[in-house]
This record gives sequence, structure tokens and C-alpha cells, in this order.
Amino acid sequence: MDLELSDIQQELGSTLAKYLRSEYDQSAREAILGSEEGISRRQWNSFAEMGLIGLAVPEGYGGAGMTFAEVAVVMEAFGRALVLEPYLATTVLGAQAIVAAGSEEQKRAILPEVCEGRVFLAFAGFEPGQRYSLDTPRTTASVAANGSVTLRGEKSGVLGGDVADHFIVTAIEDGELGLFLVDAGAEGLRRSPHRQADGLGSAAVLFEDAAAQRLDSASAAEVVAEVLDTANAAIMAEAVGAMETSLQMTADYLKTREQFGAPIGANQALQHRAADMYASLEDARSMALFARLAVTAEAEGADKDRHRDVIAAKIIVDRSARHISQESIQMHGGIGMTMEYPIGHYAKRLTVISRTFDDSDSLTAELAQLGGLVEPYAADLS
Amino acid sequence: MDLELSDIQQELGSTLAKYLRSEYDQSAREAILGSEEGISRRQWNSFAEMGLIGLAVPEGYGGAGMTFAEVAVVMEAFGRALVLEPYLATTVLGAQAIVAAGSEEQKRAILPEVCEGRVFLAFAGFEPGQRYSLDTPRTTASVAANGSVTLRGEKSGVLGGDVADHFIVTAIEDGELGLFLVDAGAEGLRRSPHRQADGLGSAAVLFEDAAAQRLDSASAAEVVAEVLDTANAAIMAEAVGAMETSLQMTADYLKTREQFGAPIGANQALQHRAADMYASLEDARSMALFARLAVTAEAEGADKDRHRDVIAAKIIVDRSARHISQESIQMHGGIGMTMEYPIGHYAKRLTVISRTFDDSDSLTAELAQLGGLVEPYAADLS
Amino acid sequence: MDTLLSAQERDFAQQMRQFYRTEIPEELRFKVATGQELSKEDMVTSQRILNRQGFAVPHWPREWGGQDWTPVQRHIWLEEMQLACVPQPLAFNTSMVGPVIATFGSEELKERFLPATANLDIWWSQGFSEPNAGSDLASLKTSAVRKGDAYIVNGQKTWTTLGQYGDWIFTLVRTDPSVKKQAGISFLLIDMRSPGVTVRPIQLIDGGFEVNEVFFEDVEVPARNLVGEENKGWTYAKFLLGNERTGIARIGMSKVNLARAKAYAAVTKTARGTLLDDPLFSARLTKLEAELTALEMTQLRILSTQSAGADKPDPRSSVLKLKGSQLQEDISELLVDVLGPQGLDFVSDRVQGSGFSDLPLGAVDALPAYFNMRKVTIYGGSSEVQRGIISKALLGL
Amino acid sequence: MDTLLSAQERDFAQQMRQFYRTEIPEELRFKVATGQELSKEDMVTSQRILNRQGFAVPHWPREWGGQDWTPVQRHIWLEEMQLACVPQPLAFNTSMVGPVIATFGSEELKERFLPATANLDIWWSQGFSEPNAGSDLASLKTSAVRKGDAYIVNGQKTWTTLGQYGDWIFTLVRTDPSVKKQAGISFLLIDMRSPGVTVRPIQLIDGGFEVNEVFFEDVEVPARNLVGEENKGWTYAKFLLGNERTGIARIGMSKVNLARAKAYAAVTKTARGTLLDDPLFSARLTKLEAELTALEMTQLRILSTQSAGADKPDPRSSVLKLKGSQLQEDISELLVDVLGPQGLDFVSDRVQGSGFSDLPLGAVDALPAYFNMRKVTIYGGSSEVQRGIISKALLGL
Repeated sequence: MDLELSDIQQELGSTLAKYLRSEYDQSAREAILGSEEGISRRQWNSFAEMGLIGLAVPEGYGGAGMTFAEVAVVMEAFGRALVLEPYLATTVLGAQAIVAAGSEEQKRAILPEVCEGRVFLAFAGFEPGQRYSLDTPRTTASVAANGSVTLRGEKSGVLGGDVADHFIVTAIEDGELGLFLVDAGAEGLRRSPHRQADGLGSAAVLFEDAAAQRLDSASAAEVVAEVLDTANAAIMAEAVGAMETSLQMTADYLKTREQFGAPIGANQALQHRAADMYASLEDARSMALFARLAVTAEAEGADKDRHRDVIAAKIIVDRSARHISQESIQMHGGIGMTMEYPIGHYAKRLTVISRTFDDSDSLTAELAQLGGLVEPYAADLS
Repeated sequence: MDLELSDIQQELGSTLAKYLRSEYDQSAREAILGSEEGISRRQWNSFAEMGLIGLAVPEGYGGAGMTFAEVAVVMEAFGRALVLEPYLATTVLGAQAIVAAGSEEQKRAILPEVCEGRVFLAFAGFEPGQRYSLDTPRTTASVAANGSVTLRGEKSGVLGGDVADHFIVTAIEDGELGLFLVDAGAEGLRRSPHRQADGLGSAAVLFEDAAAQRLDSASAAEVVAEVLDTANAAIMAEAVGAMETSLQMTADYLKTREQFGAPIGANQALQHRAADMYASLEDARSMALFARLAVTAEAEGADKDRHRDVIAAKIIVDRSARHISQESIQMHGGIGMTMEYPIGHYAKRLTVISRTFDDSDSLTAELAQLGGLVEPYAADLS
Repeated sequence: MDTLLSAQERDFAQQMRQFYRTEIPEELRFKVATGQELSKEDMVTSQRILNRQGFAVPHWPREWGGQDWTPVQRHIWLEEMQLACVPQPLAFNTSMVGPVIATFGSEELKERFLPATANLDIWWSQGFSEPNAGSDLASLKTSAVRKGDAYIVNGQKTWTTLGQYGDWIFTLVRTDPSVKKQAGISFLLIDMRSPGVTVRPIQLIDGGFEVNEVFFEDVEVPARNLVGEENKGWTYAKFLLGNERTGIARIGMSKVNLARAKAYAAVTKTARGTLLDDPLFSARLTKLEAELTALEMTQLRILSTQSAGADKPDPRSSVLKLKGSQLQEDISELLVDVLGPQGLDFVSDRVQGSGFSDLPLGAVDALPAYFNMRKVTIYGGSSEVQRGIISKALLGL
Repeated sequence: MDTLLSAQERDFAQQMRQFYRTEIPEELRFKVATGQELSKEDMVTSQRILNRQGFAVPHWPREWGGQDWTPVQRHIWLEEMQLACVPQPLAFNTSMVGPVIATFGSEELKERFLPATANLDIWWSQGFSEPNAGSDLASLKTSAVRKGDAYIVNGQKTWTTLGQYGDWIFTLVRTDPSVKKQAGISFLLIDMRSPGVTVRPIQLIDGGFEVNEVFFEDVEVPARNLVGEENKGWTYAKFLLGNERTGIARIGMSKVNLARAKAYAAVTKTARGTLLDDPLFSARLTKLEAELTALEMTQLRILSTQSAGADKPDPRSSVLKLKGSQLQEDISELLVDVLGPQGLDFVSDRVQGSGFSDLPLGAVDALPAYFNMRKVTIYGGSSEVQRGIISKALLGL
């Protein structure tokens, strides 16, 4: 059994951490946050040059041909630095969907550009009033007499949809779920850009007979399920990075901030609560790993348990994210609520992460419905 | 608005507290707990002499003609002393059911004996495999050609059923819920006495064509509902007494027990947790009062909300009971787990109380189903 | 809770309800009810209507606009105000500086300030906290040096809520640095338009600018603006902070917010019905309702004790703050979770561009409010401070 | 978790599973699986079967019956044992006194005690805690005064688990009262049949007699029963307490208990189906399953680090204890709540008198176990001690 990072992963992690420390510090991030687009295309180019964007894209399409395990290393580092660029949208959701569902031609047309950092992708699956459900979009696809496909419908909460060049869209065609590729410049496509509370960009996107291509090299439902599981595993890694930094910052604050003539960390009540935060972080770290292993497992039958394991992991990561984000602010006091001080930004990202793709109640109900993790016959003597 | 105890109630409470301090201290209680019956008939006689047993029974039947508010004062005092005798079974459940559902003749036959402390009553409503449901017993009542009634069925968790002289039994007669009175000596009645974890007596009771009388001066379903609401309010008062003593004992322990050269209460982490226990106790006190007011309300339409208010109260009291019982033992350490030291006895009673008549999940689901406490239109500007 | 009130108290409640719901413009109350931000004008409008009726400062001395109300009446006044979504009178004026001036100020100060304070003709800001003080308020550093008929003030205050609207600021300043920290503090009133006063807004993580830093650079303050005696400021501050806890549980507001969550959940569709029918959501909601009811009963119990004449420090007040603030935070979180994925953006309007669906109810304010509510367990005596007060009463250690 | 193991490790696990499930009498395993109390004979039987195979003390030195297993193999050995409901080797023998004698004892002591200890021919009891010590173990008072070739021991120990079965007791005694408390302690082995030793059982709130007080009144103990050097006992005790944490999270047992809760809930009828379908019950269960999985992954991560050769103090071990004990308690509570009102009695048998229904599964042990489990957040370094260790590592304050 070996759960340590490989040498390559360690190297990747430390190189990236070094880069982010020098190029993506608090003031750099503040400038990006305050910019028009809310992202830095210069940073994105650097990420592309470092090979991060096409990390898990096969080499034949311009990628590095690695696995999600390496993507998770990137996400964790990005979580520590609270990177704002649409890596989740483009690399994890978008590129993976195209790799899985695109035709050879579609892959060749898009993936190399993605890997080079020249285009952004976004996955448009969620819809207004549908909460976290992805199975039954009201967006429909129609085929004209000439065989051309157009989409009608509205998507919301499209991560990275504010800057995306291509959308991967779910829609119903002839009663079946399908995946479609739509150019952001297509006629009949309009977007209403938003900023999430954490500063990340998203959008509502309206398709009014917008021209689309089918992505139908694999079952749309299966691709959506796999992409979402992977994306969930990715934001868990990111959450772990953000929680780790939150706890570190809080610990530093407890050690250095003085009140009544002593560091506030001398208060045993705060010490014990900090210890509980540490325990929460370790839980989350363990479950982010559990999710990563689930989406990268190659053992026979592993896909059967993939979704179950990912949602079980997310229950814990969400719980830890809530605990750590709330306690970090509380222990900082008022300063933790200001935009000038970084801890609140971590809390915002963690608050959003724990409601991205699903929330605690929906995860819990779904895991229960899947039968949970422990077999009831474990108590037998068989 | 006046939520203070009346002078009479204060007098009752302090007289009883004084009695219990001198006559029902830890060693007296230990002796009762170790006795064959697990109760003291001598104590019961004293309670009768003090007028406690018939407190809420009309004067015409030998009682004191007071209300549940006074019964709650007794229950709270009993909670502080962890009284073992079947007051809840006899006075709250049994006598109240007979007052509400018995005929004039039945009341005259039984209530005076009850008030004088000569007989015990028990309410037999719960059944094996039915959890907390009381509406649809499988016990049935049949009428013979001569008009005599007999019962068949099994009851479980009958509080005070180990010593009861008369049982008030729910059964289905012709598809309708009915209430019946059965003599403990009736042929065809057998009981299997149990001790609850808290030392209180209970029993499973088997009715095999046991002779019974109908208690049908009022709707059985309404009587059962009212009696159970009152009994719930009563154990909430008892729980408050037990929690108050638990917290007091824990506070004393924190102040006096030394470790590493200082009282363990000098640990701020424990101080803050003790403060949380105090807050829990105040919540419980408030909700025990809320329940008491609900079952004694005489305002028009008050019965409409009675059940809703009682279960809302029990949700909080159960939560506080869990919190305080678990924390009191934890703060005492190993000593808190021994039978020789009183704190564990309080924890046991509180653990049982929070699962008597219902549990947290069933209460929560029921309150939600009743629509909760806050009207959704409060946010309107109407 | 109505059934607990006497007939007279019920009448009084009815009268308040009636007044609030007919005299305060519906447009203002709608803003409060739906979590919209109030402008300065909104707050002034509301407070002046209340003041005209004697409902702005009922706890002040009668000669300065107060009412001889019982503790229960004062509770009803506030509870009904919150339930009717009436903007509350500005606490800095009515609960903080007003009572201090009325109790410790000279006759001249009273006449000069109290009527204008009650009517919100003067908007007061609070200048207590300093950057490195936190809960250790008495370690403040802002200095006031007497020079002839004036004090020269230098230093910095922070967390000055709505300081951008402030006309005057009441401050704690160090007038004697040579004695132990509590003993050298004075309570000084400063015109914020004085030369040398600068207000710098602080952006909070909810996106808004609720609080400010206030800088004093050689600000000349007439000595007659001193409240009470020099170096007695700490006494006045403690008096003020004691008042601050009144109504801090904000039970009426929490009820309104729970009701909102319930109303929104009832129109939120899920795969199996509405969110209000969802067992896990409704269990969470229901538990919060029960918790809030417990807190309300605790508040009423405290009132009942007060009405019975008791007047000693009551650790149950700390329970009100501790639990009340936690509930406000939990309810704000529930409102976020009603929205699901559509509650994650910071938006200024539910109505989107043409063709786009409206955002769900609460989409504008729920998440900002969640972040903003982080403050309630920090300010006015943090939860940690409250636990300390309670354990002191319980253990005496 | 199987997929994380290497092929060899999977084989090893299979071999363990096979052994436990065929060689340990099913009747013993059934008792463990259903929460029944084990007799002394049960435990002796099981440990001797394990010992015959070399599975009782795999972590001991090879010459005394140990195995050169990797940390992962040791984990599998224990995890599979718990999953198969095999009674665990007596910790006082195998995890506590055995390793101390093997590491610090003389050759003579090793030969005299280790084989009998591994085979449970000697039942060891632990004599560390004293009535007024608690977490402050080093403040112990039991004295041992050297007199010729013997020590004369006087004092009292408490919380001696299963002391009623004990043949020998390993104790910490004060041999030098003149130095600071840790420095004057020795580690002494005492034959419990010596004159002057009295064992008094303590009844716990679960109704059982799991722990005892042990009194020493002028007990003469041969000096050759001293382990290691006089006054070095504290060092040996710390070594022992370090070992005690191994496997303290009891994840395998918690899995078995969760599985029981699930199996019982599946056959418990409610108004709308089974308890396992009840949304609130299943949510609670599901969260515990997720928590337990997190803890298991933490344990595996620690093992992976150990396998990679790291050997410094790891605060994650404290997380294992802190969370693992909390989970054991929470799961014990879940088992109580499966039973509803039929779980509130202390009964000795599910089968009642003729005509009466059998009590539901778990009715005999669930509530006693709930009370008994209160100990797991207290013993072996209480939760408070673990939080202290973690915060020390985190803050260094």
C-alpha cells in the first residue's frame, strides 16, 4: 500500500507552489480580482506553458497524457493560492468531456487550442429551478432537415461561462440526454456573466436556436456522471488546499495576535477548537484522497463504486469546509471579515465549494439511497 | 406577563425539596434501588400524606384539585432527587386517564385509593414492534354475549407496570381505539417485570382474554393524546430537575477536583463547555415551561397547539439532556461512570427520558409535518 | 406567545402592531422584509415617524422623550417592530450615546444633543474599537490632550459601523496615560466635520461597506464636549455596553428570516415536491424553529424576573447573546441553502436580462447576509466573552 | 479498502480472513458479533489459538513470538480480526507489559514471563491509575520501599480493567518520594496472589463489573520483579502508553457495529416501511459511515507514511483517538436508537417468558454498551488530552 505522492507529483506540486508563492501572492490576486474580466490571461498562459491545462489530455491532442492524480495536485495548490482562473471549468469539466465524448475530429479541433491556453471551455449543465439535477434538462436539441442541430433552453451557474469560448451543453434530443458543443460566438447564444461570491466567474447562458454539434462518441449520461465525479474530486482537492492555508493562517494569528497581554492562542478554549479544526482538515484530506482514488481506480468493477465514494467524500469535505471556514473567521474576529485580509476569501471559496455540484443534504440522501458504504452483512459470521 | 411560580407552588417546591434532601438522599436512594421491588412503599405513603399523588385529582375523589402546574413542580423536584417511585405512571398517566375517561363509578372506585397511596396505576399503550406509535394497537377488545369485555394482546414498556394494581389499556374494539381498565389480578393477565436502565420499573404485559372494563366517558384517542402530552410535559420538568443537579454537580467537581496542582475547572476549554451546558439547561428550562403552559392553557383554541408545542419543547429538552448527560460524565472522567457516584445515575435517567414516549427523529419529523412553529407568512407585510 | 400576555399587554401589542403596519411606509418595511439595504434617508424617515409618536426612545427618561413602560412593554415594542419589518431606530443614537448623555451628561449636553439624537437629526457613530484592541477594549491608544478649552485628539478608531453617514462620533479617548488602562479613559463627543477627521470605508466579504476606520489627526475638540468627568469614561462605556445587549438576540428578526426561508422553500421545486417537504431540509428548519422558541421563552423568563423586580446581573443575558447570535447565523445559512446553486453569485437584482429567468427569491441577499452575519458572534461581546461570563457565574473560577 | 493494497497484501489479508473465520470457534465470534460478554475462558481460548499460529503478538521481537511484519500487515492483522469478530488478544499482556518486558526487562524476566504472557497463561492486570490522579498519572502515591531483597508495597490502584481475572499486575510505584514526581517512579511486577493484595470490583453504570480497585497492604514483592532500573519507571510507562494508542480507533469494530445497526434497522418496521428507509435515521447512519471511512483513510495514510520510513511523533495519531472514540460513542448511540422504546430496559436475554414476544435484536447489549462506551473518550488519553497534543503541535504554545 502506498498513498504517498509519486516523485513526479511531488515535483509538480512543489514547482507550482513556488510559482504561486512568487507570482500569485495576495496582491497579485487582488489585482486580478479587481480587473475587468476577473482573471489573468497572462497567468493562464503561464499555466499553459507549465503544461497544467492539458495535464490529463492525451499527448496526441497536445496534452501531457497524465491522470487525474496530477490534476488533483494542481487543484490543491490552486486551493492554497485561491487561483481565480477557470481551470476547473476548462481542464476538469470541459476538456474531460471532450476527451470522453468528442469525435476524433472534434478533439483535434479543440483540445490543442485548450492545452495551449488559447481558449476557455465551460460545461453548461445546470438549469434555473432544477437545483442540482442534471438528468432531465429542459433544454432541447432539434435537428433541421439539413441535419444541422440547434439548441433551445437556458443554463445557469455555468462555471467559467463568462469567458468560455466553447460550451459543452446538456440537452434532450428525442427524449434522450445528449451532449452538445456550442461556439460562444454562435448566433442565438447569449450570456449573462456573473461573479460568484468567491470571485470566480460564471454565467447564465441562453440558447435560442443556437447552432450546435453533437458530442456523441460515448453515452452522454455516462460522460456527465464521470465528468461530474471528477470535478467533485477536483474541488475536494482544491478545498483541502484552501482549508490547509486557512488553518495555517489561523494558527499564525493565534500565535501572534496579542490581547490582554498574551497571544490569543494562549486561551485553551481556542487551542482545543484549533485542534478540532486540525482533525477536520485531516478528515477532509483523507476523503479528498478517497475521492481521487475512486476516480482514478482502474481495478475491475471500480466504476461501480466511483460515484458512491465521491459523494461520501464530499459529505465530509463539505462538513470540514463549513467547520474550518466558520471557525477561521470567528477566531480572527472582525479583521477576518474584511476584504483586505485574506482569510475571508478562503471562507468564501470554501462556502461556495460546499454548494457546487450538490449540497450536504442532497449528498446525504443520495448516499443513503445508494445503500451507504458499510455492508449490513459485515456483522455476519460468513 | 408573569412566568414566576405562584406562592403555593414555591411553597410546595421548597417543602418537597427539604423532604427529599433529608429523606431521599443518595444513600436512601441506593437502598431503594437495591431492594426487591426497586421502590419504597414507605416513601410512597409519605408522598400520599403530602398530598402529592392526588395533586391534580379533583377534590371529590380524594385529590387536591390542583393543576398540572403543581405536578410539574413535583416532577422537577423528583428529577433533582431521581425519585424511583412510579409517580409518572400512577399520577400523571394513570390517574389523569381515569379522571378524563372514567365513569363516575369508576372514578369513585379507584381514585380515592390512588390518592391515598394504596394502589399503583400504569398506562399500557405501547406494543412490541410498534415503536412509539399508539394509534393502532394490535391488542383487541371483544364483547361476550353477556356483555363482558375481554382483551387479547401484548403491551411493552409499560412504565410502573411491574407494581401496578390497575392497568389502563389501549385496544381496538370494532375498528375503533378504546381505553380499558384491567385489574392486575385478572385471570389471563401476565406480566414480565423489567428494570429500565435508570432503575425505574416497567413491564411487558400479556392479555389473554383478560376481563376488562371500558373507560368510555370521553374519546379514547383524545384522552390518550392529552395524557401523553401531559406526561411528556411532566418528564420535561423531571429532566430539568435532573439536568440542573447534573450541572451543579459538574460545576462542583470542576471547582474541587485537582489535577496537575490546580482545580480542573481552571482549564478554559472546560469552562467554556460548562458555559454551553448552562445554555443548554436554560433552553430546556424554557421549553419545559413552554410545554407546561401548553398543557395548562385555558385560552380558546389552545388545545389546537398543545401537541405541537409539547413536541417542539421535547426536541429541545432531549437535545439538552443528551448534551448535559454526556458532558457531565466526560468532565467527571472515570468516576462519573461508576454506580457509586451519583452523576452517572442522572445521565441514565436523562438518556431514558429522551427516548420515552418518542425520540428526537420522530419528534422532528412530526413537528415538520404539523407545519412547525413559525408561520411562513410572518415575512409578509400583511 | 400572545397567550402569555395580560389583557393590557395584548392591547398594547395590538396598538404597536397597528401603528407599525399603518404608519411606517410599506416600501421601507418591504426592503427590510426582503433583506434589501436601507439608505440613510430610509432610516431617518422611519425613526422620525417613530419619534413623533414617542416610539423611538421609550427607554429614555420621560423628559427626553421616553415612556414609563414596563420591561414587557419594551419587549413588545421591539418584538412587534421586528415582526413588522420596521427599520429599527439607530442603536448608536438610541441605545448607546443617548442613554449615556441622559445619565452622565450635563444639562447643557442633554439639551444640545438629546432631542436631535432621538429624532436622528444627528447621526451618531461609535468610536470605541481600535485596530489592536479587539475584546481588550480598554487597551485603546487614541489620545486626547487638554490644551486650553479644547482637547487635541490623535489616533485611530475602527469597525465604525455606518461611519460614512456620521455627523458626530462618541469616542473613548485616553486622557491620562500614566494610570492603569481603565482609569485614564474619557468619553468625548466629536463633530465628524472637524478638520483632521478622516473616514475610510472598509469593504467586508459580503461585498458591502458597512464599517469604517476613522482617523483623528490633531483634531481640536471643545472641552465642553466631554461627557461627565474626565477619566471616568470607562464607567460610562461599561454602562453603555450593558445597554447594548438589550434585544441583541434579535428574536423577531430571526422569526422573520425563518418565515422567509419557509416561504421560499415552499415555492422551491425538487424532484419529489417542494423543498419544504424534503425531510432533511424540513428537519433542519424545524429544529431551528424549536431553538428559536426556546430562546424566546428564555427572553420572556428574563423579562418576567425583571418585572418581578430583580435587578442583578443575570448570566441568562449572556445565553441570549450566545444562542441568539448563533441562531441568526444558522438561519442565514438556511436561507442560502434554500437557493441551492442559484444562490452562489453576488448579484444586484433578481431580474436578469431579457429572455433570462428571474433569479429565485433571496438570490440577491442570502449569501451576502450569510457572510455579514459572521459578525454577530464577534461583536457586542463575542461568543467567547459570553462563555467566559457564564462560566465565571457558574464556577467563580 | 482492498483496492489500495498490493497483491501480496491482499493475499495476506485473505490468509488472515481465512484463518480467523475457520480456526476461531464460531460461538466465540458470535458472542463478539452480537455484543455479548466474553468469559475469561473465551478470551484464553481465542488467544491461545492465535498464539499457536504466531498471531497473538506479531509486534513483539521475533525471538519472543513476534513476526517481521510491515505496518500495513499489522494493520490488516488487526482489522481483519475485528471484522471477523475475533476476541482480541488481551491488551494488558500483548500491547502493554509484554513490550515493556521485551524492551527493558532482564533476560531472566523475559524468559520467565514472555512466553506465558503471549499465551495468556498469565493474565496481566494494569496498576497505573490511582484515585486522585486521573490524567495526572505521575502524581501517583503507591509506595514501594526496599527492604532487603524485596519491596514493601502500600497504596491503591484503580480502574484496573478485568482485575478480577488477574494473575499478575504490572504497577507504577513510587520508590523515591524525595525527587520530582516523574523521577521517583519504578515499574514493578506483582503476583496478585501475594498476601496483602485485595481486589474490589467497581460496578459501572452499564450494570457490569469491568473495573476494579486494587489495594496493596504491606505487600512483599521480590526485588527481581523490578523491570529495568529503579526510578526509571516513568520512561517505561511512556513507552507503554505510546504503544497503547495502536489500533485505538477500533475502526474494524466500528464497522461491525455500524453493520449491525444497519442490519437491525432493515428489519425494524415503522409506519412507512423500515427504519433503514427513514430519511432522518438513514441520514444519521450515512453520515457516520462517511465519518468512519474518513477515519479509516486517515489510518491508512498514517500507515503509508510509516511504511515510507517516517518515525516522528505524528499528531494524526491523536486525531485517530479523538475521532475514533467519538465515532464509537456515536455508533453505540445509533444502536440504542434502532431499538426505540424497547431498548430502554437492562435485560439479560432477548427471549422472554412464554407467550411474550422476543425482544428486538440488540436489546440486551445496546444500552449497556452506550453507557460503557462513555469510557472511550476518557481512557487512553482523554479527548481533552488529545486536543492538547494536537494544539501543541499546531501552535507550539
